[in-house]
Amino acid sequence: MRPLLEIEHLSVEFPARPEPLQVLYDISLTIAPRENICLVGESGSGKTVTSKAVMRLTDFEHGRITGGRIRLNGMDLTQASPRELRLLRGKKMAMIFQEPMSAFDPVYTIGHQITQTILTHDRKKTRAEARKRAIYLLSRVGIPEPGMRMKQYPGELSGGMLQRAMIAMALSCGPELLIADEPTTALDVTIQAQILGLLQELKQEFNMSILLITHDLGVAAQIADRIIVMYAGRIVEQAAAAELFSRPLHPYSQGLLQSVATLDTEKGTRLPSIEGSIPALTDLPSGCLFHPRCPFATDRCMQEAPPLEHKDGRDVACWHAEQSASTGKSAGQEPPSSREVSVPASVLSPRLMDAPELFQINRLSKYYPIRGGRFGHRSFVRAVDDVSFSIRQGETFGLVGESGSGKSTLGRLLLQLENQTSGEVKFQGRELSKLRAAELRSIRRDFQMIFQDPYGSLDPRWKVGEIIGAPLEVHDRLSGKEKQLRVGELLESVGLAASAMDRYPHEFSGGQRQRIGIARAIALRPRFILADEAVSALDVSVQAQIVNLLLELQEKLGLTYLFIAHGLQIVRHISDRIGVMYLGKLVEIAPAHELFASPTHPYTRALIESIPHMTPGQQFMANGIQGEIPSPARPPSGCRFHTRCPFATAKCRTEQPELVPAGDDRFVACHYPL
Amino acid sequence: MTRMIAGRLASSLLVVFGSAVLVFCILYLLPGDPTNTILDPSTATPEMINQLRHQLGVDRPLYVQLLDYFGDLLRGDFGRSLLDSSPVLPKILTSFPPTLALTAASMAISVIVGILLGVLSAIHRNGWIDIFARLVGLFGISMPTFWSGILLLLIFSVHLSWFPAMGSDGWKTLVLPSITLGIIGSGFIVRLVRNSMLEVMNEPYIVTLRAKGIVERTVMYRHALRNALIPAITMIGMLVGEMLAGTVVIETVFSRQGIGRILADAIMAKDLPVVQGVIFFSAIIYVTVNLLVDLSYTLIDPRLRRSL
Amino acid sequence: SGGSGENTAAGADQAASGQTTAGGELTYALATSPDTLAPQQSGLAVATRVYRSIFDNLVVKLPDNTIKPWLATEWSISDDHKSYTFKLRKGVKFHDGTPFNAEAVKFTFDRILDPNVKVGNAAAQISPYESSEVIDEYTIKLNLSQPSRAFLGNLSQGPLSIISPTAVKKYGDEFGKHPVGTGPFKFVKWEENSEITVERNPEYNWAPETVDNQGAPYLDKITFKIVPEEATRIGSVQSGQVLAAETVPPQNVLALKNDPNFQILETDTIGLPYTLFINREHEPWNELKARQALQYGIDVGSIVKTLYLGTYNQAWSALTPGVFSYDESLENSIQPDQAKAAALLDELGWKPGADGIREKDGKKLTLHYVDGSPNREKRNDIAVMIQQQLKKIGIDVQVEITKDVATVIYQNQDYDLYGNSQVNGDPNALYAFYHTPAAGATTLSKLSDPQVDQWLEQGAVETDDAKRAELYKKVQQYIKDQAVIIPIYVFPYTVAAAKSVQNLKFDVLGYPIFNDVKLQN
Amino acid sequence: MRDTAIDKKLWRTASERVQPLQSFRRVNIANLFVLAAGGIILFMLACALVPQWIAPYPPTEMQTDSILQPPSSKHWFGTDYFGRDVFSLVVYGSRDSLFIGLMSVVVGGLAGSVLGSLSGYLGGKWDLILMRFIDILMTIPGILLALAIAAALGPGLLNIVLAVAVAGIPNYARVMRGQIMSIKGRPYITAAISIGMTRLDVFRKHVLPGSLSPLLVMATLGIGSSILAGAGLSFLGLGLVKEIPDWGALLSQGRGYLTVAWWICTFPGLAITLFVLSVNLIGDRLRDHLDPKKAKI
Ligand SMILES: Nc1ncnc2c1ncn2[C@@H]1O[C@H](COP(=O)(O)OP(=O)(O)OP(=O)(O)O)[C@@H](O)[C@H]1O
Ligand SMILES: Nc1ncnc2c1ncn2[C@@H]1O[C@H](COP(=O)(O)OP(=O)(O)OP(=O)(O)O)[C@@H](O)[C@H]1O
Ligand SMILES: [Mg+2]
Ligand SMILES: [Mg+2]
Repeated sequence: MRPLLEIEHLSVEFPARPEPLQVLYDISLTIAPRENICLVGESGSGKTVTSKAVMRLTDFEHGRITGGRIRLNGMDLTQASPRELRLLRGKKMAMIFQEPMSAFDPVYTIGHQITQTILTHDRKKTRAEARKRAIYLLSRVGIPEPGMRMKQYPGELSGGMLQRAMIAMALSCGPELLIADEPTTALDVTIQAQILGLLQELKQEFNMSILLITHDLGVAAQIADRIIVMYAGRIVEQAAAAELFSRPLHPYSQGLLQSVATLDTEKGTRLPSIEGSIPALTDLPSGCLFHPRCPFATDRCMQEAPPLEHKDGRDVACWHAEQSASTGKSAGQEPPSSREVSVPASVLSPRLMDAPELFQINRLSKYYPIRGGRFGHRSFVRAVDDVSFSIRQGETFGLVGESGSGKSTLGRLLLQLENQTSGEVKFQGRELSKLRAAELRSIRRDFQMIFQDPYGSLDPRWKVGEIIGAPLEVHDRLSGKEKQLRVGELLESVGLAASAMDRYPHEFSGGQRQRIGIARAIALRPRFILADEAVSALDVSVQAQIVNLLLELQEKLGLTYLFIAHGLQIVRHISDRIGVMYLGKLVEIAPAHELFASPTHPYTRALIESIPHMTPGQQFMANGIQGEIPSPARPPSGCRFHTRCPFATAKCRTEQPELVPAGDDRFVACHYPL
Repeated sequence: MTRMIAGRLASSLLVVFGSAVLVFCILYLLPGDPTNTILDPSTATPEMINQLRHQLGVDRPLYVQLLDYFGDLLRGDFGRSLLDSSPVLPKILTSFPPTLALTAASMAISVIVGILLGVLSAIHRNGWIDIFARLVGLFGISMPTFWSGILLLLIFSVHLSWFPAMGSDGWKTLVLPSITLGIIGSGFIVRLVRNSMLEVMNEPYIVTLRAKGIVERTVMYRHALRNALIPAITMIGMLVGEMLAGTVVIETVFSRQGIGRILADAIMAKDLPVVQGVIFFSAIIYVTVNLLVDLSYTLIDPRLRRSL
Repeated sequence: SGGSGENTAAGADQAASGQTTAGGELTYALATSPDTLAPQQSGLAVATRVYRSIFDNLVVKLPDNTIKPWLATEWSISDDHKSYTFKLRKGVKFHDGTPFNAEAVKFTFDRILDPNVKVGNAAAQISPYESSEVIDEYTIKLNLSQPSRAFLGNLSQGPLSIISPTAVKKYGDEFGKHPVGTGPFKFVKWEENSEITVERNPEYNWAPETVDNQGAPYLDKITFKIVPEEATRIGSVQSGQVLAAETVPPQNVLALKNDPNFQILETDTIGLPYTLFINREHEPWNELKARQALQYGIDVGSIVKTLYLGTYNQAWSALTPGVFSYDESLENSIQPDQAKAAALLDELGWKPGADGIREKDGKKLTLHYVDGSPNREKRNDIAVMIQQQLKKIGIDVQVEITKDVATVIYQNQDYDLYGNSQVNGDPNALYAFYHTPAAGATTLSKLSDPQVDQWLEQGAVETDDAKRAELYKKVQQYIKDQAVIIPIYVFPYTVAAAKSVQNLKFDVLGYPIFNDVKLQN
Repeated sequence: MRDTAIDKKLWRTASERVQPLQSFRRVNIANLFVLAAGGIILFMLACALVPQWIAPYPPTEMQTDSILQPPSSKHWFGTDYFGRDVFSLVVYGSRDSLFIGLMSVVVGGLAGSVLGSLSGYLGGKWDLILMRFIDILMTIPGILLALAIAAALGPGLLNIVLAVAVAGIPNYARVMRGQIMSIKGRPYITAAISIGMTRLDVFRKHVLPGSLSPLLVMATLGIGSSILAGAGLSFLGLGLVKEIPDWGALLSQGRGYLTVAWWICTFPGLAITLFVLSVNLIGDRLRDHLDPKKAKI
């Protein structure tokens, strides 16, 4: 069968100083009709550029195709005129993007933007016909009341809704190739599951090929027929999905696969991770680009770049492919034994059960007033609504829930970075909101925070040494040599060189920055650390490094964590107990493995079922929950989950369930626990 | 919507009154007094001066004058000029139309030229058009208006006789002054539109539009420009203030009737009621324009419509 | 010497050759805006230029300083010179229909004394007027508190022109915006800062001797445009937007004179020239030698030549040429002489210091030179030049340009040198500047000499013209000898006009007269 | 919404530290302009600091026998109506002009940023009150405010500076407030609070330094508008009157001679325009450089 898309030896560069930046190097791949291809790789590996190059969208960013061919149905796109390209875009090949919110022009209605595409490519259609088709498409992608949505503006729809609309728009001219660049990365797991399911369905119906870009191997496993692994602008491996998952040949692919916390990794065990981070394109290593991070690297790897070799229907670019695959040893590094302090999870839990409570939260609420309420009534976003629980000394308490459920707010309340509307937060028996400003400042040494955004959380104008030294200065009045010494120790304890203190944050990679943030958090030897999405922004390989570091520090320093994340596997991996939040309420609390093994709240179960499984070949079944999280400004009556709960009854609609004990160290707020 | 407008109006009123008080205070501190303009200093005796001061009521303490002024204002009385005893309101009302015409014409020039050059400049970024447009923008904000005004006047009026050198009747008299004033505004707008166009052109939705195969012209003018205009519109609100102020110089250069000159003369002669009246009026204009600007956002930017 | 009295337009003799018709509109650009058109209230020359054509006076003054009838047909003066009886012209009507009569005259003059009415220069000009008696409808007697030779002449001046009593009652304080007189032109409208329009008074037939056209003016309309910016004003004549523009800057006079399409009309104003008054109460200027050093150290000729490019005449006396009793002998009586100036200062013990500035007892020789803003007639530039000239003889001139002359000069008297001028038709003008001031008051010259006082007092009442002239010449001589002032220039009123404007004349004081003006097609 | 997308963008900037650019030829032209601007500014600064090294004649020397001379090899910019050398005047005049420009920016910028900082950082009631005050200042257009103040204070270098400075306050205050508010929301500020820093320290050590760069840009651009405002005051007769006139005064005094001696006011006009233009060019470049969106965070 003739391939739909053929890319041969494609190279792309962007103009830069002092010399052009070569972003893609000798990329070759083909996509057959109705085939699903996934491009995976860490951030900056060139996935997006590849997809943009296919549509020649790189032209608009002054990117230049310096070599190679791109053929769509045999037509050479590298030679096509701008007009020819324009007629192909949207018609034969369509694209959907990561951030649906910003992918729609905010000032035109959804309807306008969809019909615009149709009318551009099908001049014979009248406006009314285009409208009809748009409405059909919207209803087809599962948007309720499509007629009404047509008239709405992008800002008025939720993210999940917009991504559906985006898909409808991409499908409006019946493309043969759909390129989806991280279409679910910005979405909640629940919504991600829905969107992936939708794509599967549509692919059948529209008879198209999909080029899906993702950094989530789980997603790739669900969707892909074939997977292409990219590293620093090159393809390093290409194989059928099942083969790649069962027997990755390239050490990088192996590392990637093992870095992912799956549902079977154990708390307390270290996640294998790839050392270091992806190199900057301006400063590429010699030879095989992966060699500085590769456990198999030899002299040859350092000097000679391995070609992409075709073997048994799969491609790999590694001098030691056979060998690494057969030894079973992988790039995923076992942590050095000197740091090996891990204790099996089963040993930990009982001890933690009787541990003293560090934080006690009683009927805590936080309402944000919203302006412009109707008729002068003040209305509120109930970000946290009457929540009670406690965190025990030495444990890791995980907090999960969909976006907007109030996790971050709850975290900020614990740290008194925000004043509660009502209720109390007791730290070691002291009610924090009653403390005077100076007392609060001095007690802050006991609870610290690690942030999601590794870039925003460090003042770009401060040297790393100053950043980490600041808490020491504030509380211990350290300065000069003493401080420097301590900062050096701290840097080393998070795996950085002490010399890093004289550099500025921007000189570090995301993972390294997160380590700096951690060093700052532990500088005062606090009892408690809030980690709000501390690893969400990081690449998988780096995620694993940071998770390992956190676990190690917990052991060494006896830390207590509140770990907020939307990646459920990670939370499960790191937490002792997990709380599940929904619309400002805690709906379930349970020990981590029990929660996953037997969720009692329907919401918890839905969340877990939404997680894509790392088992390729198996067609994805969208059996998560339907619909989206309602607005916290107008939460549903009764049980807040009743609108999306398959088991909801009349009672659920009227009566609000309390969080009550449900067995061994478990709590649930449901009238009909599973 | 009405609630929001009412709220804005109320706070605007407060601001207008505030500015009136502020100006009153500043002028109160001015040395000398209006009698200097009325009496010939070489012949006036101190008694004459004192008597006149008393007649004018400028010998009373600040707060009395202030309260008096606002008391009258509430009754719709803007007072009378200290210099020629004519009521202030008609004075302002007759001088306002030419000033408004000048301001409006200058704004129109600023906006049209500014947006045109700004867009071209952004689209042809770093090309010759861009360099040209940016230089025009820079020159616009770098030239003293009285200088550029006189230059224009000498060239287009004295030498070429295309447009009248002065006066304020007929559209022809508007041409040179509004170009002089408009150049500044367009200078600001070029820069702003260019920047926000460049910013918008990097937005993901522009990529989406291209990926849909939309004609580049539509992408630029229907989408990028419309979004880029939103910040430019705020600028327009601010510019109205600048333009109103600019009329002081321009009206003098081109001998146009208008509040700018009235104000300048009144400030120097310490003719408080007139200064007050003019400031009051221009503050109202400024506030109104900015209110309109805010409302017009919602025409362009539906995101704000819901907040109304 | 400077042109005096009536100057007719240069184009007058072309009247015969061109096709001239009655009617038409004269557009006339003014340099500043009048403050008010009420004669009694205004203090600005520019207002006078406009309201002169709206109002008439009882009498008119000819260039030879004789007084002739206008609204008054004849008059007699009592023996004690304290009352004047005027016979008034009959059949004269104000523009609003009010008949002109003795009541109107009484109303006009009494109003100036009314403490509830703010008045400008009129107050000074009417003094020593005390009261008036209406003898019959067309006869009025004016009573003075003391004799005054200037009084009759002053009655010809703008501020004392006759206003309509009904209109004043109707408009009250706003009369200045709705002026009603008996003059050749009727007020039409005034657009603030833009233009003032007057139109022909068709009934006018009581013109004074100074104009040829005894009937209604030829022009239908005059529009005075207010164009303060010099370049614009001249530009608007050059571009044909207006037919005439006043106050032409010297640098443009030459160019326009050479332009076949335009004419320059000029007349020297009379009264006190632009004069720098030396504050003789401040050390060291209380010493004659110091003042003389200024007299010799300031090269007035060079200043006038440089700044006015030969378009202004240098002033030599406390009076301008053309004023009765002007002393021509003073012309060229002083020549700049830096060496002499230096010697005079040396004599006083002011020796040059290290920086070239003279010192005495550790004090620097400074001179505080105050001038008003804006730079009217380039007066600020004069300050700048004098600063440089006096630096050469070791005087440090500190120039202060201020908007608020009234406070600095008249209230605080904080100046060593300050310039002023006055348009006036009578030498009695000297009185206000050089006579010992009344208690509590002050003059710019700060002169207080019984001899001068006596001359001035006598001059004010002396009826014999020859004797009177002698008195004022003595005063002028004294002022020069005592170096009381530095006279600088005589201000010529200049008008640039298109060649088509004909018969534009000026009265004694230099105000334009429009009765005879015709436009050539 | 997950904000991972934003983080991705931040991510990107780190690896994109290499500035993308389009064409070398054109960029060189832009650079040339900036270079020229820098040269002009340096030259004019030199004029202000050591005019006696540059000007061929003393600025006050009046050669009354050669007034209104057109530009020649003897008098590059001609002579004025006093017979002064226009080039020397322009050289010497730079001192007061630049002083007005710089000082009023310093004074206005300082006052404005204090107001803006207080308003932005304290928030709440303070913000409301201060912003109302700023709003009031805003409704009175700058030059009018300057006019009133200049008229009130009378002539004098410092008074002019003050008048121009006050007129600039609202702009600085608004920019500063906006900047402070945006920085206040950054995670590293939360981080600073959570390690127990005092409010004042957070402000001093994090918020303020982070807010300065846009202020710097604005100040650069402000120098230009201040010089223009000073010139405007001269035109309206409220400017500086000194033995050695500043550019604004030169321009304003010479404008009556444009038809007969164009050089008298053309050269000071060009000097103002060129200087303001250069300052703006540099300011723009500075903005591009410091723009948080383009910066290397
Ligand atoms: N317009 C551009 N100009 C210059 N460099 C670019 C441009 N677009 C992308 N790059 C560079 O190309 C490289 C690959 O970028 P790309 O966006 O394809 O990565 P990616 O694999 O999609 O990463 P992510 O997971 O973060 O989306 C990056 O180093 C990036 O800095
Ligand atoms: N400062 C605030 N003012 C008003 N509303 C707020 C504020 N902070 C949070 N909210 C609202 O409170 C709700 C809970 O927000 P929160 O950030 O705690 O959610 P989250 O569970 O952390 O979500 P995410 O996973 O997206 O981080 C949201 O609806 C949010 O819009
Ligand atoms: Mg990408
Ligand atoms: Mg959150």
